[in-house]
Amino acid sequence: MSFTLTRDDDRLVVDVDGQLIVSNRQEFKQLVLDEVEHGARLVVIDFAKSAYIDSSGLGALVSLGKRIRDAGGALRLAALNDDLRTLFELTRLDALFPLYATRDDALAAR
Amino acid sequence: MSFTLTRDDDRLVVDVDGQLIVSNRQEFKQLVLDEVEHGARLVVIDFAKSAYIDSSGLGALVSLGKRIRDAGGALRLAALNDDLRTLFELTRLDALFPLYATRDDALAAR
Amino acid sequence: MSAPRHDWTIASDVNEIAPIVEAVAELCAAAGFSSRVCRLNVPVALTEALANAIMRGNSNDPRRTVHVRVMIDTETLVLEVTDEGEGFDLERVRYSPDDADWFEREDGRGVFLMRKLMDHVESCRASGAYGHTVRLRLRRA
Amino acid sequence: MSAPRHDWTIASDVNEIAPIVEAVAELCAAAGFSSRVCRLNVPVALTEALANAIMRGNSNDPRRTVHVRVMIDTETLVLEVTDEGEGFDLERVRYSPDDADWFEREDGRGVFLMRKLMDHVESCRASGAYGHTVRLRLRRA
Ligand SMILES: Nc1ncnc2c1ncn2[C@@H]1O[C@H](COP(=O)(O)OP(=O)(O)O)[C@@H](O)[C@H]1O
Ligand SMILES: Nc1ncnc2c1ncn2[C@@H]1O[C@H](COP(=O)(O)OP(=O)(O)O)[C@@H](O)[C@H]1O
Repeated sequence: MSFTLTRDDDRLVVDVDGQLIVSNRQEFKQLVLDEVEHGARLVVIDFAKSAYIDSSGLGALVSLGKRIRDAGGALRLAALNDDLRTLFELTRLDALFPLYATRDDALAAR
Repeated sequence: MSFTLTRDDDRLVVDVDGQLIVSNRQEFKQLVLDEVEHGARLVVIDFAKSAYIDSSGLGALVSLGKRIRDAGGALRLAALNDDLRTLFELTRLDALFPLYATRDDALAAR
Repeated sequence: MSAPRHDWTIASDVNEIAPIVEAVAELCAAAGFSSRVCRLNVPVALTEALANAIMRGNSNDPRRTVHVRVMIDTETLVLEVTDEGEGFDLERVRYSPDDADWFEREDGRGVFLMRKLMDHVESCRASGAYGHTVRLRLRRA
Repeated sequence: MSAPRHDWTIASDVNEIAPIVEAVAELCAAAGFSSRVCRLNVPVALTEALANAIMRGNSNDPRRTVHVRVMIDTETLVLEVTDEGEGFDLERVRYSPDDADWFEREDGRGVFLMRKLMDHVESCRASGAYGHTVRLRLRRA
Protein backbone atom coordinates (compact mmCIF):
# COMPACT_ATOMS: atom_id res chain seq x y z
CA MET A 1 0.00 0.00 0.00
CA SER A 2 1.46 3.32 -0.98
CA PHE A 3 0.59 6.80 -2.19
CA THR A 4 2.78 8.48 -4.78
CA LEU A 5 2.45 12.23 -5.10
CA THR A 6 3.49 14.09 -8.25
CA ARG A 7 3.37 17.83 -8.02
CA ASP A 8 3.55 20.16 -11.03
CA ASP A 9 2.91 23.78 -10.22
CA ASP A 10 -0.59 23.96 -8.67
CA ARG A 11 -1.44 20.50 -9.96
CA LEU A 12 -1.13 17.38 -7.82
CA VAL A 13 -1.59 13.78 -8.88
CA VAL A 14 -1.87 11.10 -6.23
CA ASP A 15 -1.41 7.50 -7.29
CA VAL A 16 -3.18 5.13 -4.94
CA ASP A 17 -1.44 1.78 -5.02
CA GLY A 18 -3.66 -0.56 -3.01
CA GLN A 19 -6.89 0.05 -1.16
CA LEU A 20 -7.86 3.38 0.33
CA ILE A 21 -9.49 2.24 3.56
CA VAL A 22 -9.87 2.92 7.24
CA SER A 23 -6.24 2.03 8.02
CA ASN A 24 -4.69 4.64 5.73
CA ARG A 25 -7.35 7.33 5.38
CA GLN A 26 -5.58 9.67 7.81
CA GLU A 27 -2.23 9.38 6.09
CA PHE A 28 -3.92 9.96 2.74
CA LYS A 29 -5.83 13.01 3.92
CA GLN A 30 -2.78 14.50 5.58
CA LEU A 31 -0.57 14.05 2.52
CA VAL A 32 -3.08 15.77 0.28
CA LEU A 33 -3.95 18.54 2.72
CA ASP A 34 -0.26 19.37 3.15
CA GLU A 35 0.01 19.88 -0.58
CA VAL A 36 -3.14 21.99 -0.64
CA GLU A 37 -1.64 24.13 2.12
CA HIS A 38 1.35 24.57 -0.16
CA GLY A 39 -0.57 25.67 -3.20
CA ALA A 40 -1.98 22.59 -4.91
CA ARG A 41 -5.35 23.48 -6.44
CA LEU A 42 -6.14 20.83 -9.04
CA VAL A 43 -5.93 17.49 -7.26
CA VAL A 44 -6.31 14.27 -9.25
CA ILE A 45 -6.52 10.93 -7.48
CA ASP A 46 -5.47 8.12 -9.79
CA PHE A 47 -7.07 4.79 -8.86
CA ALA A 48 -5.53 2.74 -11.68
CA LYS A 49 -3.75 0.53 -9.14
CA SER A 50 -6.57 0.35 -6.63
CA ALA A 51 -9.16 -2.40 -6.38
CA TYR A 52 -11.72 -0.97 -3.99
CA ILE A 53 -12.33 1.62 -1.33
CA ASP A 54 -14.33 1.53 1.90
CA SER A 55 -16.64 4.06 3.53
CA SER A 56 -13.65 5.63 5.30
CA GLY A 57 -11.91 6.15 1.98
CA LEU A 58 -15.08 7.60 0.50
CA GLY A 59 -15.44 9.83 3.54
CA ALA A 60 -11.85 11.02 3.22
CA LEU A 61 -12.55 12.00 -0.39
CA VAL A 62 -15.74 13.80 0.60
CA SER A 63 -13.98 15.90 3.22
CA LEU A 64 -10.91 16.50 1.05
CA GLY A 65 -13.16 17.61 -1.80
CA LYS A 66 -14.82 20.12 0.48
CA ARG A 67 -11.51 21.47 1.76
CA ILE A 68 -10.10 21.78 -1.73
CA ARG A 69 -13.20 23.50 -3.09
CA ASP A 70 -13.11 25.86 -0.09
CA ALA A 71 -9.54 26.71 -1.11
CA GLY A 72 -10.77 27.49 -4.63
CA GLY A 73 -9.52 24.23 -6.12
CA ALA A 74 -10.97 21.01 -7.52
CA LEU A 75 -10.72 17.31 -6.70
CA ARG A 76 -10.97 14.89 -9.62
CA LEU A 77 -10.92 11.09 -9.66
CA ALA A 78 -9.38 9.07 -12.46
CA ALA A 79 -9.07 5.51 -13.74
CA LEU A 80 -11.64 3.83 -11.53
CA ASN A 81 -12.32 0.19 -12.29
CA ASP A 82 -15.91 -1.07 -12.46
CA ASP A 83 -15.99 -2.02 -8.79
CA LEU A 84 -14.86 1.42 -7.71
CA ARG A 85 -17.40 3.04 -10.01
CA THR A 86 -20.09 0.87 -8.48
CA LEU A 87 -19.18 2.13 -5.02
CA PHE A 88 -19.49 5.74 -6.11
CA GLU A 89 -22.81 4.97 -7.77
CA LEU A 90 -24.23 3.06 -4.80
CA THR A 91 -23.40 5.95 -2.51
CA ARG A 92 -24.35 8.54 -5.17
CA LEU A 93 -21.03 10.22 -4.51
CA ASP A 94 -20.41 10.15 -8.26
CA ALA A 95 -22.56 13.29 -8.18
CA LEU A 96 -19.90 14.96 -6.07
CA PHE A 97 -16.77 14.08 -8.05
CA PRO A 98 -16.20 14.10 -11.76
CA LEU A 99 -14.90 10.62 -12.68
CA TYR A 100 -12.35 10.59 -15.54
CA ALA A 101 -11.14 7.67 -17.58
CA THR A 102 -7.45 8.58 -17.17
CA ARG A 103 -5.31 10.98 -15.17
CA ASP A 104 -4.52 12.88 -18.30
CA ASP A 105 -8.23 13.38 -19.00
CA ALA A 106 -8.64 14.61 -15.46
CA LEU A 107 -5.72 17.00 -15.74
CA ALA A 108 -6.78 18.27 -19.17
CA ALA A 109 -10.44 18.90 -18.36
CA ARG A 110 -11.60 22.45 -17.97
CA MET B 1 -44.81 -43.79 14.12
CA SER B 2 -46.86 -46.15 16.22
CA PHE B 3 -47.20 -47.65 19.68
CA THR B 4 -48.17 -51.28 20.07
CA LEU B 5 -49.47 -52.36 23.45
CA THR B 6 -49.39 -55.97 24.58
CA ARG B 7 -51.13 -56.69 27.85
CA ASP B 8 -50.73 -59.91 29.85
CA ASP B 9 -52.38 -59.83 33.25
CA ASP B 10 -50.74 -56.94 35.16
CA ARG B 11 -47.89 -56.76 32.68
CA LEU B 12 -47.83 -54.30 29.79
CA VAL B 13 -45.29 -54.10 27.00
CA VAL B 14 -45.28 -51.02 24.76
CA ASP B 15 -43.40 -51.24 21.48
CA VAL B 16 -42.29 -47.83 20.31
CA ASP B 17 -41.97 -47.87 16.54
CA GLY B 18 -40.36 -44.54 15.65
CA GLN B 19 -39.33 -41.63 17.79
CA LEU B 20 -40.93 -40.75 21.11
CA ILE B 21 -40.94 -36.96 20.87
CA VAL B 22 -42.92 -33.84 21.55
CA SER B 23 -45.52 -34.62 18.89
CA ASN B 24 -46.60 -37.95 20.37
CA ARG B 25 -45.76 -37.68 24.06
CA GLN B 26 -49.36 -37.02 25.05
CA GLU B 27 -50.72 -39.97 23.11
CA PHE B 28 -48.00 -42.18 24.60
CA LYS B 29 -48.63 -41.05 28.15
CA GLN B 30 -52.38 -41.44 27.80
CA LEU B 31 -52.14 -44.94 26.34
CA VAL B 32 -49.96 -46.13 29.18
CA LEU B 33 -51.87 -44.33 31.93
CA ASP B 34 -55.12 -45.88 30.71
CA GLU B 35 -53.58 -49.33 31.12
CA VAL B 36 -52.25 -48.44 34.56
CA GLU B 37 -55.76 -47.34 35.52
CA HIS B 38 -56.89 -50.75 34.41
CA GLY B 39 -54.44 -52.72 36.45
CA ALA B 40 -51.10 -52.72 34.59
CA ARG B 41 -48.29 -52.73 37.16
CA LEU B 42 -45.15 -53.89 35.39
CA VAL B 43 -44.73 -51.65 32.37
CA VAL B 44 -41.92 -52.35 29.87
CA ILE B 45 -41.21 -49.91 27.07
CA ASP B 46 -39.45 -51.64 24.20
CA PHE B 47 -37.28 -49.27 22.14
CA ALA B 48 -35.97 -51.86 19.69
CA LYS B 49 -37.57 -49.98 16.79
CA SER B 50 -36.80 -46.51 18.04
CA ALA B 51 -33.81 -44.37 17.04
CA TYR B 52 -33.90 -41.52 19.53
CA ILE B 53 -36.05 -39.64 21.98
CA ASP B 54 -36.26 -35.96 22.84
CA SER B 55 -36.62 -34.13 26.15
CA SER B 56 -40.41 -34.42 25.88
CA GLY B 57 -40.13 -38.17 25.50
CA LEU B 58 -37.76 -38.34 28.44
CA GLY B 59 -40.12 -36.14 30.44
CA ALA B 60 -43.06 -38.38 29.60
CA LEU B 61 -41.10 -41.37 30.90
CA VAL B 62 -40.17 -39.51 34.09
CA SER B 63 -43.76 -38.61 34.89
CA LEU B 64 -45.09 -42.03 33.87
CA GLY B 65 -42.47 -43.68 36.06
CA LYS B 66 -43.62 -41.62 39.01
CA ARG B 67 -47.30 -42.41 38.40
CA ILE B 68 -46.60 -46.11 38.04
CA ARG B 69 -44.44 -46.25 41.16
CA ASP B 70 -47.15 -44.35 43.05
CA ALA B 71 -49.57 -47.07 41.93
CA GLY B 72 -47.21 -49.69 43.36
CA GLY B 73 -45.82 -50.72 39.96
CA ALA B 74 -42.58 -50.41 38.01
CA LEU B 75 -41.51 -48.90 34.69
CA ARG B 76 -38.68 -50.64 32.82
CA LEU B 77 -36.98 -49.75 29.56
CA ALA B 78 -35.68 -52.34 27.12
CA ALA B 79 -33.61 -52.66 23.95
CA LEU B 80 -32.15 -49.17 23.81
CA ASN B 81 -29.60 -48.59 21.07
CA ASP B 82 -26.36 -46.73 21.85
CA ASP B 83 -27.83 -43.35 20.99
CA LEU B 84 -30.76 -43.83 23.31
CA ARG B 85 -28.46 -45.03 26.06
CA THR B 86 -26.36 -41.92 25.59
CA LEU B 87 -29.41 -39.73 26.08
CA PHE B 88 -30.26 -41.42 29.35
CA GLU B 89 -26.66 -41.12 30.48
CA LEU B 90 -26.33 -37.45 29.51
CA THR B 91 -29.45 -36.60 31.46
CA ARG B 92 -28.53 -39.10 34.24
CA LEU B 93 -32.03 -40.49 33.93
CA ASP B 94 -30.47 -43.94 33.68
CA ALA B 95 -30.39 -43.67 37.47
CA LEU B 96 -34.18 -43.53 37.45
CA PHE B 97 -34.97 -46.42 35.12
CA PRO B 98 -33.46 -49.86 34.95
CA LEU B 99 -32.31 -50.37 31.33
CA TYR B 100 -32.61 -53.93 30.05
CA ALA B 101 -31.08 -55.52 27.00
CA THR B 102 -34.36 -57.10 25.85
CA ARG B 103 -38.02 -56.96 26.74
CA ASP B 104 -37.81 -60.49 28.05
CA ASP B 105 -35.01 -59.50 30.42
CA ALA B 106 -37.15 -56.60 31.56
CA LEU B 107 -40.16 -58.81 32.11
CA ALA B 108 -38.17 -61.53 33.86
CA ALA B 109 -36.26 -59.30 36.27
CA ARG B 110 -37.25 -59.31 39.88
CA MET C 1 -29.18 -30.15 -10.86
CA SER C 2 -30.21 -27.98 -7.96
CA ALA C 3 -28.70 -27.83 -4.50
CA PRO C 4 -30.73 -29.59 -1.80
CA ARG C 5 -32.96 -27.38 0.23
CA HIS C 6 -31.31 -25.56 3.14
CA ASP C 7 -34.19 -23.64 4.62
CA TRP C 8 -37.82 -24.15 5.45
CA THR C 9 -40.75 -22.24 6.86
CA ILE C 10 -43.24 -24.29 8.84
CA ALA C 11 -46.46 -23.69 10.70
CA SER C 12 -46.45 -23.75 14.51
CA ASP C 13 -47.42 -27.39 14.71
CA VAL C 14 -45.27 -30.03 16.36
CA ASN C 15 -46.18 -32.49 13.61
CA GLU C 16 -44.03 -30.42 11.28
CA ILE C 17 -40.91 -31.29 13.24
CA ALA C 18 -40.11 -34.84 12.15
CA PRO C 19 -39.89 -34.29 8.36
CA ILE C 20 -37.62 -31.27 8.77
CA VAL C 21 -35.38 -33.14 11.17
CA GLU C 22 -35.10 -35.98 8.70
CA ALA C 23 -34.19 -33.64 5.84
CA VAL C 24 -31.55 -31.88 7.93
CA ALA C 25 -30.02 -35.16 9.08
CA GLU C 26 -29.71 -36.10 5.41
CA LEU C 27 -27.93 -32.84 4.61
CA CYS C 28 -25.48 -33.55 7.43
CA ALA C 29 -24.86 -37.05 6.21
CA ALA C 30 -24.28 -35.77 2.67
CA ALA C 31 -21.81 -33.25 4.08
CA GLY C 32 -19.85 -36.05 5.69
CA PHE C 33 -20.75 -35.63 9.33
CA SER C 34 -20.43 -38.81 11.37
CA SER C 35 -23.38 -41.16 11.45
CA ARG C 36 -23.55 -40.72 15.20
CA VAL C 37 -23.98 -36.97 14.78
CA CYS C 38 -26.56 -37.44 12.04
CA ARG C 39 -28.53 -39.99 14.04
CA LEU C 40 -28.32 -38.52 17.52
CA ASN C 41 -26.92 -35.02 18.03
CA VAL C 42 -28.56 -33.24 15.13
CA PRO C 43 -32.03 -34.82 15.31
CA VAL C 44 -32.42 -34.42 19.04
CA ALA C 45 -30.98 -30.90 19.30
CA LEU C 46 -33.00 -29.70 16.32
CA THR C 47 -36.17 -31.30 17.66
CA GLU C 48 -35.65 -29.40 20.92
CA ALA C 49 -35.08 -26.11 19.18
CA LEU C 50 -38.13 -26.57 16.95
CA ALA C 51 -40.35 -27.65 19.81
CA ASN C 52 -39.35 -24.57 21.81
CA ALA C 53 -39.85 -22.28 18.83
CA ILE C 54 -43.33 -23.69 18.22
CA MET C 55 -44.51 -24.00 21.80
CA ARG C 56 -42.58 -21.32 23.68
CA GLY C 57 -41.68 -18.73 21.06
CA ASN C 58 -44.88 -18.93 19.03
CA SER C 59 -47.15 -20.23 21.83
CA ASN C 60 -48.55 -22.79 19.37
CA ASP C 61 -50.26 -19.95 17.51
CA PRO C 62 -51.07 -21.43 14.08
CA ARG C 63 -50.77 -18.03 12.40
CA ARG C 64 -47.12 -17.80 13.44
CA THR C 65 -44.40 -19.60 11.55
CA VAL C 66 -40.98 -21.01 12.35
CA HIS C 67 -38.07 -20.63 10.00
CA VAL C 68 -35.24 -23.16 9.87
CA ARG C 69 -31.94 -22.52 8.15
CA VAL C 70 -29.02 -24.91 7.76
CA MET C 71 -25.47 -23.87 7.00
CA ILE C 72 -22.86 -26.54 6.46
CA ASP C 73 -19.30 -25.94 5.39
CA THR C 74 -16.16 -28.00 5.61
CA GLU C 75 -15.78 -27.42 9.35
CA THR C 76 -19.03 -26.47 10.92
CA LEU C 77 -22.75 -27.07 10.99
CA VAL C 78 -24.99 -24.19 12.01
CA LEU C 79 -28.71 -24.64 12.56
CA GLU C 80 -30.86 -21.56 12.98
CA VAL C 81 -34.42 -21.77 14.25
CA THR C 82 -36.33 -18.51 14.18
CA ASP C 83 -39.69 -17.97 15.84
CA GLU C 84 -41.93 -14.92 16.11
CA GLY C 85 -41.63 -14.61 19.87
CA GLU C 86 -39.93 -12.19 22.19
CA GLY C 87 -37.00 -14.48 22.86
CA PHE C 88 -35.62 -15.30 26.28
CA ASP C 89 -32.42 -15.14 28.26
CA LEU C 90 -30.73 -18.43 27.52
CA GLU C 91 -28.03 -17.68 30.10
CA ARG C 92 -30.61 -17.94 32.82
CA VAL C 93 -31.72 -21.41 31.74
CA ARG C 94 -29.42 -23.51 33.90
CA TYR C 95 -31.63 -26.40 34.93
CA SER C 96 -29.51 -29.55 35.31
CA PRO C 97 -29.33 -32.96 37.01
CA ASP C 98 -27.89 -31.16 40.03
CA ASP C 99 -31.26 -29.58 40.68
CA ALA C 100 -33.46 -31.17 43.32
CA ASP C 101 -36.47 -31.89 41.11
CA TRP C 102 -34.58 -33.00 37.96
CA PHE C 103 -35.67 -36.58 38.50
CA GLU C 104 -39.33 -35.64 38.99
CA ARG C 105 -40.16 -32.77 36.64
CA GLU C 106 -41.65 -33.58 33.29
CA ASP C 107 -40.37 -30.55 31.36
CA GLY C 108 -37.25 -28.43 31.28
CA ARG C 109 -34.55 -30.65 29.78
CA GLY C 110 -34.53 -29.23 26.25
CA VAL C 111 -31.88 -26.55 26.60
CA PHE C 112 -29.75 -28.89 28.70
CA LEU C 113 -29.84 -31.50 25.93
CA MET C 114 -29.09 -28.97 23.18
CA ARG C 115 -26.02 -27.84 25.11
CA LYS C 116 -24.87 -31.41 25.62
CA LEU C 117 -25.35 -32.38 21.99
CA MET C 118 -24.03 -29.24 20.27
CA ASP C 119 -20.79 -27.33 20.72
CA HIS C 120 -22.51 -24.01 21.09
CA VAL C 121 -26.04 -22.78 21.66
CA GLU C 122 -27.05 -19.14 21.51
CA SER C 123 -30.23 -17.15 21.39
CA CYS C 124 -30.71 -13.70 19.98
CA ARG C 125 -33.25 -11.20 18.84
CA ALA C 126 -31.28 -9.51 16.13
CA SER C 127 -31.60 -5.91 15.19
CA GLY C 128 -32.06 -6.00 11.43
CA ALA C 129 -33.75 -9.36 11.45
CA TYR C 130 -37.21 -10.65 12.13
CA GLY C 131 -38.10 -12.59 15.26
CA HIS C 132 -35.99 -14.52 17.70
CA THR C 133 -33.37 -17.04 16.69
CA VAL C 134 -31.78 -19.97 18.46
CA ARG C 135 -28.52 -20.90 16.78
CA LEU C 136 -26.89 -24.29 17.27
CA ARG C 137 -23.34 -24.89 16.17
CA LEU C 138 -21.42 -28.12 15.88
CA ARG C 139 -17.88 -28.56 14.62
CA ARG C 140 -17.07 -31.66 12.68
CA ALA C 141 -15.46 -34.07 15.12
CA MET D 1 -4.45 -31.84 3.96
CA SER D 2 -6.23 -29.47 6.26
CA ALA D 3 -9.22 -27.27 5.54
CA PRO D 4 -8.40 -23.58 5.04
CA ARG D 5 -8.87 -21.43 8.06
CA HIS D 6 -12.41 -20.17 8.63
CA ASP D 7 -12.00 -18.10 11.76
CA TRP D 8 -9.60 -15.60 13.23
CA THR D 9 -9.14 -13.55 16.35
CA ILE D 10 -7.44 -10.21 15.87
CA ALA D 11 -6.38 -7.30 18.03
CA SER D 12 -8.36 -4.05 17.86
CA ASP D 13 -6.07 -2.51 15.27
CA VAL D 14 -7.26 -1.41 11.84
CA ASN D 15 -4.03 -2.71 10.32
CA GLU D 16 -5.30 -6.21 11.01
CA ILE D 17 -8.17 -5.75 8.57
CA ALA D 18 -6.53 -6.13 5.17
CA PRO D 19 -4.95 -9.61 5.63
CA ILE D 20 -8.20 -11.06 6.98
CA VAL D 21 -10.18 -9.55 4.14
CA GLU D 22 -7.80 -11.06 1.64
CA ALA D 23 -8.04 -14.50 3.23
CA VAL D 24 -11.83 -14.38 3.28
CA ALA D 25 -12.01 -13.26 -0.35
CA GLU D 26 -9.88 -16.30 -1.21
CA LEU D 27 -12.25 -18.62 0.66
CA CYS D 28 -15.15 -17.16 -1.31
CA ALA D 29 -13.33 -17.59 -4.59
CA ALA D 30 -12.50 -21.20 -3.71
CA ALA D 31 -16.18 -21.77 -2.91
CA GLY D 32 -17.11 -20.58 -6.37
CA PHE D 33 -18.57 -17.15 -5.64
CA SER D 34 -18.38 -14.74 -8.56
CA SER D 35 -15.22 -12.72 -9.00
CA ARG D 36 -17.26 -9.55 -8.63
CA VAL D 37 -18.47 -10.68 -5.21
CA CYS D 38 -14.97 -11.74 -4.18
CA ARG D 39 -13.41 -8.48 -5.35
CA LEU D 40 -16.06 -5.99 -4.31
CA ASN D 41 -18.95 -7.08 -2.12
CA VAL D 42 -17.10 -9.26 0.34
CA PRO D 43 -13.97 -7.13 0.83
CA VAL D 44 -15.83 -3.86 1.27
CA ALA D 45 -18.62 -5.19 3.49
CA LEU D 46 -16.18 -7.13 5.66
CA THR D 47 -13.86 -4.13 5.94
CA GLU D 48 -16.80 -2.05 7.19
CA ALA D 49 -17.84 -4.65 9.73
CA LEU D 50 -14.27 -5.05 11.00
CA ALA D 51 -13.67 -1.30 11.18
CA ASN D 52 -16.86 -0.85 13.21
CA ALA D 53 -16.01 -3.75 15.51
CA ILE D 54 -12.54 -2.32 16.16
CA MET D 55 -13.42 1.36 16.42
CA ARG D 56 -17.04 1.38 17.61
CA GLY D 57 -17.50 -1.93 19.41
CA ASN D 58 -14.05 -2.13 20.99
CA SER D 59 -13.28 1.61 21.01
CA ASN D 60 -9.79 0.82 19.66
CA ASP D 61 -8.93 -0.73 23.01
CA PRO D 62 -5.88 -2.91 22.27
CA ARG D 63 -6.80 -5.35 25.04
CA ARG D 64 -10.04 -6.16 23.30
CA THR D 65 -10.20 -8.56 20.38
CA VAL D 66 -12.40 -9.08 17.36
CA HIS D 67 -13.44 -12.52 16.19
CA VAL D 68 -14.23 -13.28 12.57
CA ARG D 69 -16.00 -16.41 11.42
CA VAL D 70 -16.78 -17.46 7.87
CA MET D 71 -19.41 -20.00 6.90
CA ILE D 72 -19.79 -20.97 3.28
CA ASP D 73 -22.02 -23.63 1.93
CA THR D 74 -23.45 -24.37 -1.46
CA GLU D 75 -25.94 -21.51 -1.28
CA THR D 76 -24.87 -18.92 1.19
CA LEU D 77 -21.96 -17.02 2.63
CA VAL D 78 -22.22 -15.85 6.23
CA LEU D 79 -19.63 -13.58 7.81
CA GLU D 80 -19.73 -13.03 11.54
CA VAL D 81 -17.75 -10.28 13.19
CA THR D 82 -17.85 -10.28 16.98
CA ASP D 83 -16.55 -7.48 19.16
CA GLU D 84 -16.49 -6.99 22.92
CA GLY D 85 -18.81 -4.01 22.92
CA GLU D 86 -22.36 -3.42 24.02
CA GLY D 87 -23.77 -3.61 20.52
CA PHE D 88 -26.16 -1.11 18.98
CA ASP D 89 -29.56 -0.92 17.38
CA LEU D 90 -28.87 -1.47 13.72
CA GLU D 91 -32.49 -0.70 12.87
CA ARG D 92 -31.93 2.88 13.92
CA VAL D 93 -28.97 3.34 11.59
CA ARG D 94 -30.77 4.68 8.53
CA TYR D 95 -28.38 7.30 7.21
CA SER D 96 -28.62 7.46 3.40
CA PRO D 97 -28.05 9.70 0.36
CA ASP D 98 -31.49 11.17 1.05
CA ASP D 99 -30.14 12.86 4.17
CA ALA D 100 -29.21 16.50 3.89
CA ASP D 101 -25.57 16.19 4.93
CA TRP D 102 -24.78 12.92 3.09
CA PHE D 103 -22.60 14.79 0.59
CA GLU D 104 -20.68 16.61 3.31
CA ARG D 105 -20.20 14.26 6.25
CA GLU D 106 -17.00 12.28 6.44
CA ASP D 107 -18.34 9.29 8.39
CA GLY D 108 -21.50 7.28 8.55
CA ARG D 109 -21.65 5.31 5.29
CA GLY D 110 -20.48 1.94 6.61
CA VAL D 111 -23.79 0.33 7.44
CA PHE D 112 -25.32 1.77 4.28
CA LEU D 113 -22.61 0.09 2.19
CA MET D 114 -22.89 -3.23 4.02
CA ARG D 115 -26.62 -3.28 3.31
CA LYS D 116 -26.06 -2.46 -0.35
CA LEU D 117 -23.37 -5.09 -0.82
CA MET D 118 -24.88 -7.95 1.20
CA ASP D 119 -28.32 -9.54 1.10
CA HIS D 120 -28.82 -9.29 4.82
CA VAL D 121 -27.14 -7.51 7.72
CA GLU D 122 -28.04 -8.11 11.33
CA SER D 123 -26.62 -7.26 14.71
CA CYS D 124 -27.12 -9.12 17.93
CA ARG D 125 -25.86 -9.59 21.41
CA ALA D 126 -26.61 -13.22 21.89
CA SER D 127 -27.56 -14.79 25.13
CA GLY D 128 -25.24 -17.77 25.43
CA ALA D 129 -22.47 -16.12 23.45
CA TYR D 130 -19.76 -13.65 24.16
CA GLY D 131 -19.85 -10.05 22.91
CA HIS D 132 -21.76 -8.46 20.08
CA THR D 133 -21.96 -9.88 16.58
CA VAL D 134 -22.67 -8.34 13.22
CA ARG D 135 -23.71 -11.02 10.76
CA LEU D 136 -23.55 -10.48 7.01
CA ARG D 137 -25.25 -12.87 4.65
CA LEU D 138 -24.97 -13.19 0.90
CA ARG D 139 -26.65 -15.76 -1.29
CA ARG D 140 -24.79 -16.97 -4.31
CA ALA D 141 -26.09 -15.05 -7.29
N1 LIG E 1 -37.85 -20.20 21.52
C1 LIG E 1 -38.11 -19.81 22.79
N2 LIG E 1 -38.80 -18.67 23.03
C2 LIG E 1 -39.06 -18.28 24.28
N3 LIG E 1 -38.67 -18.95 25.39
C3 LIG E 1 -38.00 -20.09 25.22
C4 LIG E 1 -37.66 -20.58 23.92
N4 LIG E 1 -36.95 -21.71 24.09
C5 LIG E 1 -36.85 -21.93 25.40
N5 LIG E 1 -37.48 -20.95 26.11
C6 LIG E 1 -37.59 -20.84 27.57
O1 LIG E 1 -36.61 -21.65 28.17
C7 LIG E 1 -37.24 -22.59 29.05
C8 LIG E 1 -36.44 -23.89 29.08
O2 LIG E 1 -36.55 -24.54 27.83
P1 LIG E 1 -36.28 -26.10 27.76
O3 LIG E 1 -35.03 -26.40 28.49
O4 LIG E 1 -36.36 -26.52 26.34
O5 LIG E 1 -37.45 -26.73 28.61
P2 LIG E 1 -39.02 -26.77 28.35
O6 LIG E 1 -39.28 -26.15 27.00
O7 LIG E 1 -39.34 -28.22 28.41
O8 LIG E 1 -39.61 -25.98 29.49
C9 LIG E 1 -38.65 -22.73 28.52
O9 LIG E 1 -39.52 -23.17 29.51
C10 LIG E 1 -38.94 -21.31 28.08
O10 LIG E 1 -39.27 -20.50 29.20
N1 LIG F 1 -19.80 -2.88 16.13
C1 LIG F 1 -20.45 -1.78 16.56
N2 LIG F 1 -20.61 -1.54 17.88
C2 LIG F 1 -21.28 -0.45 18.33
N3 LIG F 1 -21.82 0.46 17.52
C3 LIG F 1 -21.69 0.30 16.19
C4 LIG F 1 -21.02 -0.81 15.64
N4 LIG F 1 -21.08 -0.72 14.29
C5 LIG F 1 -21.74 0.43 14.02
N5 LIG F 1 -22.11 1.05 15.17
C6 LIG F 1 -22.87 2.32 15.28
O1 LIG F 1 -23.51 2.58 14.06
C7 LIG F 1 -23.09 3.84 13.56
C8 LIG F 1 -23.05 3.83 12.05
O2 LIG F 1 -22.03 3.01 11.59
P1 LIG F 1 -21.46 3.22 10.13
O3 LIG F 1 -22.60 3.35 9.19
O4 LIG F 1 -20.46 2.15 9.86
O5 LIG F 1 -20.77 4.64 10.19
P2 LIG F 1 -19.49 5.12 10.99
O6 LIG F 1 -18.88 3.94 11.69
O7 LIG F 1 -18.61 5.68 9.93
O8 LIG F 1 -20.03 6.15 11.94
C9 LIG F 1 -21.73 4.08 14.21
O9 LIG F 1 -21.42 5.44 14.27
C10 LIG F 1 -21.96 3.48 15.58
O10 LIG F 1 -22.67 4.36 16.41
